[in-house]
Amino acid sequence: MKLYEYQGKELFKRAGIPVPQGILAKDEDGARAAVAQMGLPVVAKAQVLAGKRGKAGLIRFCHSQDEAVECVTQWIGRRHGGETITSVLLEKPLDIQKEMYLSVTIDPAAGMPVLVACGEGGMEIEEIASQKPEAIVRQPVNIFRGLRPYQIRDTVSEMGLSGEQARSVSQVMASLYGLFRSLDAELVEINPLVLERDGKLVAGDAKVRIDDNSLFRQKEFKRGPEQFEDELEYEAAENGLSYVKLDGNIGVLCTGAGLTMTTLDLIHMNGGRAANFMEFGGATYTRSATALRIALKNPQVKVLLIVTFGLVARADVIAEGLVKAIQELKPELPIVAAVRGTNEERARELIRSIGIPTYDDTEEAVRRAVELAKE
Amino acid sequence: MKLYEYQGKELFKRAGIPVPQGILAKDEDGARAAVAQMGLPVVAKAQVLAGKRGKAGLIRFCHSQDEAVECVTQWIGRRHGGETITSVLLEKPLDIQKEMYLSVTIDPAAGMPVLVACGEGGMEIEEIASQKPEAIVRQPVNIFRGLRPYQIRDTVSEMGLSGEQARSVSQVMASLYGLFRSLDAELVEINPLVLERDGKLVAGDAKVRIDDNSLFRQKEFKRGPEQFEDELEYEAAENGLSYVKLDGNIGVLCTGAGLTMTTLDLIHMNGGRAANFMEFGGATYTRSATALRIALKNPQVKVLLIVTFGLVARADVIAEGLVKAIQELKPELPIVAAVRGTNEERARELIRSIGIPTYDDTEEAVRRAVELAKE
Amino acid sequence: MGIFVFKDTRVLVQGITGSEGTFWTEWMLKAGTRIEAGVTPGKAGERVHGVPVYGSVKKAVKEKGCEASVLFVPPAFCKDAVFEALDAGIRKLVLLADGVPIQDMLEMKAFASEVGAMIVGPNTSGVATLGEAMLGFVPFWLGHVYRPGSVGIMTRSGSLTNEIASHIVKAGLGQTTVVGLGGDPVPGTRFVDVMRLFQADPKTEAVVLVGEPGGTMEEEAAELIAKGEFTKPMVAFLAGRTAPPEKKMGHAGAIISGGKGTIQGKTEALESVGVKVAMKPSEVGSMVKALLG
Amino acid sequence: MGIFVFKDTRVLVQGITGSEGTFWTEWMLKAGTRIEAGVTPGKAGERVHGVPVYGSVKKAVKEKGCEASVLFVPPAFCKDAVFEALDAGIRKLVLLADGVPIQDMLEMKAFASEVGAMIVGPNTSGVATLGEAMLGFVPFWLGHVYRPGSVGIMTRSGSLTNEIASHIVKAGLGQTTVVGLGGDPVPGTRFVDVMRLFQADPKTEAVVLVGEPGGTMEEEAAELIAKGEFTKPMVAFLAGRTAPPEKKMGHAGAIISGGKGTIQGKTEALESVGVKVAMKPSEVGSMVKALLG
Repeated sequence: MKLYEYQGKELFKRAGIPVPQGILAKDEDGARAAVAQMGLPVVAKAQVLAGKRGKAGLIRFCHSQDEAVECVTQWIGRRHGGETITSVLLEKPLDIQKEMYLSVTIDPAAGMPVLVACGEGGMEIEEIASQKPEAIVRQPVNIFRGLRPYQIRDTVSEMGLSGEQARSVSQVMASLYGLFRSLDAELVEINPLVLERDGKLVAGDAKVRIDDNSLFRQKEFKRGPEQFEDELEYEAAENGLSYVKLDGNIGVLCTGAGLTMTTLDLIHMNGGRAANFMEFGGATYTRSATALRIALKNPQVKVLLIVTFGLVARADVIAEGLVKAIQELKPELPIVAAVRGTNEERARELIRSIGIPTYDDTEEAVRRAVELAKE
Repeated sequence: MKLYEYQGKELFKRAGIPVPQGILAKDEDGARAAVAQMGLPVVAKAQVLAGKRGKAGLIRFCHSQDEAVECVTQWIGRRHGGETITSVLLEKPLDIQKEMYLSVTIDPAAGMPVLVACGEGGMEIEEIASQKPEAIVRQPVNIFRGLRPYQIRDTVSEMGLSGEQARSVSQVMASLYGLFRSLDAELVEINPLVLERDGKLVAGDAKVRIDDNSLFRQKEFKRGPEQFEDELEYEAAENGLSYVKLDGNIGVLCTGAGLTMTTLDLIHMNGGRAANFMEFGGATYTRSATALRIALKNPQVKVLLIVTFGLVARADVIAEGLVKAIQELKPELPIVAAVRGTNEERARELIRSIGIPTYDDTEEAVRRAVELAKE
Repeated sequence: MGIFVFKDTRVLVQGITGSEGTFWTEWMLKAGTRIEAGVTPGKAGERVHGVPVYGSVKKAVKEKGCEASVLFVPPAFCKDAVFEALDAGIRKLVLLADGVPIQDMLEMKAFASEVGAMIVGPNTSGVATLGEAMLGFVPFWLGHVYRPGSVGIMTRSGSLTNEIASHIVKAGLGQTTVVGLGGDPVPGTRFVDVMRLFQADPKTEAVVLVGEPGGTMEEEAAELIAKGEFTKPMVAFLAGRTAPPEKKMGHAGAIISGGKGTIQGKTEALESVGVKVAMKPSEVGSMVKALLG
Repeated sequence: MGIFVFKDTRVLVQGITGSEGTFWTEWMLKAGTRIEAGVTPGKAGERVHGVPVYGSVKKAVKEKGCEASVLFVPPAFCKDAVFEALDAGIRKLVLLADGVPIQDMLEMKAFASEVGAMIVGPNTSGVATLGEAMLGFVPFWLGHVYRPGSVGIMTRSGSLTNEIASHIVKAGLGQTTVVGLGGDPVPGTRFVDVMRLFQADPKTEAVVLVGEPGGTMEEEAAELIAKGEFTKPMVAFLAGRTAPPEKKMGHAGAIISGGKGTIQGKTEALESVGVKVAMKPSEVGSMVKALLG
């Protein structure tokens, strides 16, 4: 799960990484109080999990209290990238001498944590990465030995830093790696890491992403609906299902991410448009029933396409769950199914028994669903 | 450096390892206050670094306040194994159901930390080790991966524990290993680890030994004179010298532990008796001078024997330091020297210039020193 | 033959007394797997479908000489179980759990690479060498999906693999070994690792790669072919051509992946080294058949 | 020949710009050592006795292909320096510092054994292959103490080694390589490691072991001979016959050492496998000479 900038900065502060003075405002009163406390000018930054906030005009330099209040009152409630803005961070502006980039993330190919740094940093780090790749320093880390002083020294020196700057960036690196490990993070990123004119180093932004699989032990963090682009996605996730809303009209229920994506590809190749991505494990009755219920909540859905090829779950068990759910929910739309795997004969019988056509072949089922969606 | 039992137990407590209720008493008032607070009976335990305290009668079960006061007042100031007792730990007695043994130390041959455990424990652990070695469980630990849950599980199971006992011993093991690492310890030992009749687990004793080489970063601990059997040993250690007082009359000054021990062996083979073990690096003037001064502080010394075979230090540099020190201290006893190594000719000249005979051969010098000591 | 697990491989089942472990042990035995022992702490002495249960991996290895382990262990305990197996000398592991913390996986990979072990998974359906042995839950009993043959399959998907496998059988062919790498971002074993094994297996005449968007495993596979280290005919099927672009891990993700990861890029990389890329699952069978002449 | 370091071994000096590093670099060069580079963070570009200084080991290895490193680094920084060297691919290290925290040493040993590297030291005078190279501060320039010959020396002592070596020269012999294992309780390299190298070196005809009380290294040496893995003539000198018994690490120390560690026990162990044990340093030379016939 992603954390908001203000949450990330709170964690940075705890870890000894300097952050700008800032106050989170949730309404007009909060904005006025913040400005009263910090003085002017302030920078208003909408708290959103999606990127491109700057380009969307959600970061603004405010010279007056009214301007700050305006940002807070106008932004809160607005939608950005599928989420609703609920808070604005008001911060003292930084006196920027230089911007750098620093992150710790995972290199999936190496299977190792990696420290990524750049002495130039700022908004266009991806551009630097593609146009001036030698400016980006990557330091892979052995997870048992941790990020060692010599690695920090090498990185800082490759960033072109020396003296006091090198020392303070080194400290931030060590703290950032410590955070990465202790938070079970997939990413901790400071972009930009700002060197102020008076020589102080400050984290200008904070991007922290916690590994969802570690939430059972990272008890500080709770995944809420704001982590999802859509209420249905959240509801699905809460039920252990993976759901993404798309803009078509064929509701899709599949087992396995690969088969789901393939089904979506086949719909597309046949000229249809899927209404969702939905992967359900299918191990239990409840799951397939819940998956069905969520898929049907999307009013765009004209046809329902069920494609499974049982692995852990037996086809007949999945079929029983689906049949039960269909009998209960009584959806008033055509359903097409290709349910294969262990005991697929009985599965087929069960599904046919409630009047739903079944196919042996995924591609045939998809073609039929696309036809029905066009009717 | 070794820690006192009460210090070790303080560290245990901090790490979540249960210890008996106890109060440290340094005088009669302290003893009375402790008993008043804890009630009776109490166990009085003299705080000493050396072992065999039980056999020396320095642990006593006290049924009355007067008995406790008696222990404290009579023990404090007494000598035990070269140290003066300065405090007594008064503890609530334990209701012992079973005694076990637990420690984390270093296996020098493997170069790894090792968890050592025994389900039988108690005072006679070394006896168990030699007579019933299969009762001792050794669990080597990879220092990067740490002591893992499966290793704890295996150890506890080999100790013959299960259920609640297994669970609580497991917790103590994990904490003890954590202490070992965080303290830069050479040893953390609980002997006995007491299982009380009500099922509670308590550390009956605490032996902690911190690696002297780590004291620069283990700032909580300071080596004091109580760590040494003799004031001179302490003074020597404070000056970076290794000194052990012995009971002979030949004062010895050597470079290197191996050459020093060999010199002592040769003295013994020739029928003499050394007054001390003294190893001085000899890299600087001051060191050889300090070494000389400390060696002469022992009134038993009748002859001084200097044996060096320069390595880092040049023989002439060592000689210069010695000559200076001898001229300054003007010792009124015979001195014999075998100073070899780089620039040994000049070294020999220097030493002879103040009337001290020098030898090329260690064994010859030793023979001469023994002769002189017998005169 | 085939790769990774054979009929004479002495197999350990970690977590054998759990409901999943017990259920699948029966199926694995039916597949011919030589399961010598199971491990569940505190359950030493029990038996599951005749397989003796030990309290620790060390004891199971000592008494039964197990070489490979398949783990039916909940995600939170996988790291400990894998460490225990590696420490006891097991060098082939199949980690089935879905939901393993990614940093735990990094530690497992580091330990495995120190000792030269191979971890397949996590979040996988496992490995099956048809007619010899199965570790996990590959439905080898579906005769129209899996049967012994000459095609190796390596895959990032579960159900989709069944779909693809069924088309291989439909084409009159069968499989040597099916290796599910699992759906997690840091799999213990990558396409290239499996390709090196398939290359060395005389019975595997062609390999089918089943890929997905994200990561760089397909690109690495292409590089291995470009370097001449893998020379057998290969057909790839890549799911997710129309999937919305992956949610990235900040800028760092983009920097690390170097812009790799799209299906388009993967297709180009694979085709540039002669791999045939199928557009539909149903094409895979006939494409392999054509390559095998 | 000899062992560990040779005239063509490309050597790195870590901490070369410090006073000790600078001083001994000159002597090491005089011994014939092929010092290719030095490292001191922040001092890249300097030169010490003509040796170029780099800011990191990685760069020095990349540019100069260094294979061995000798470290003039203060105890508190040894772990980092050794890790850096190991990470950069250096596989032979001589750690001179006296006062290295013992748990740091455990970590260094663990890393070294992972990658198959050899750390000699800490708290050692180093290694010298007479006539070829010297890493540390073995006084090779004392002609009546050290000269090229056929006797390998491995030792736990410093000054005493000079004493012993001088008697070898007095007997008309010389040395191949002198290896100081160092005086710390957990040395990076043990007698048995050095014996395996001496066994393989055709030029080493006999080996002198210089031991001390405590630890089990001498007993391990005897075991290696008993197993037939070391077959050359050996003379041992053990210092500390009259030393007071070692201060033990609580009961645990006694349990771990299993009662080993006394000079009496070591003498018995060595003599039982045919090692000649000298009672005085002056006997060593003639005993070796007698063994070489």
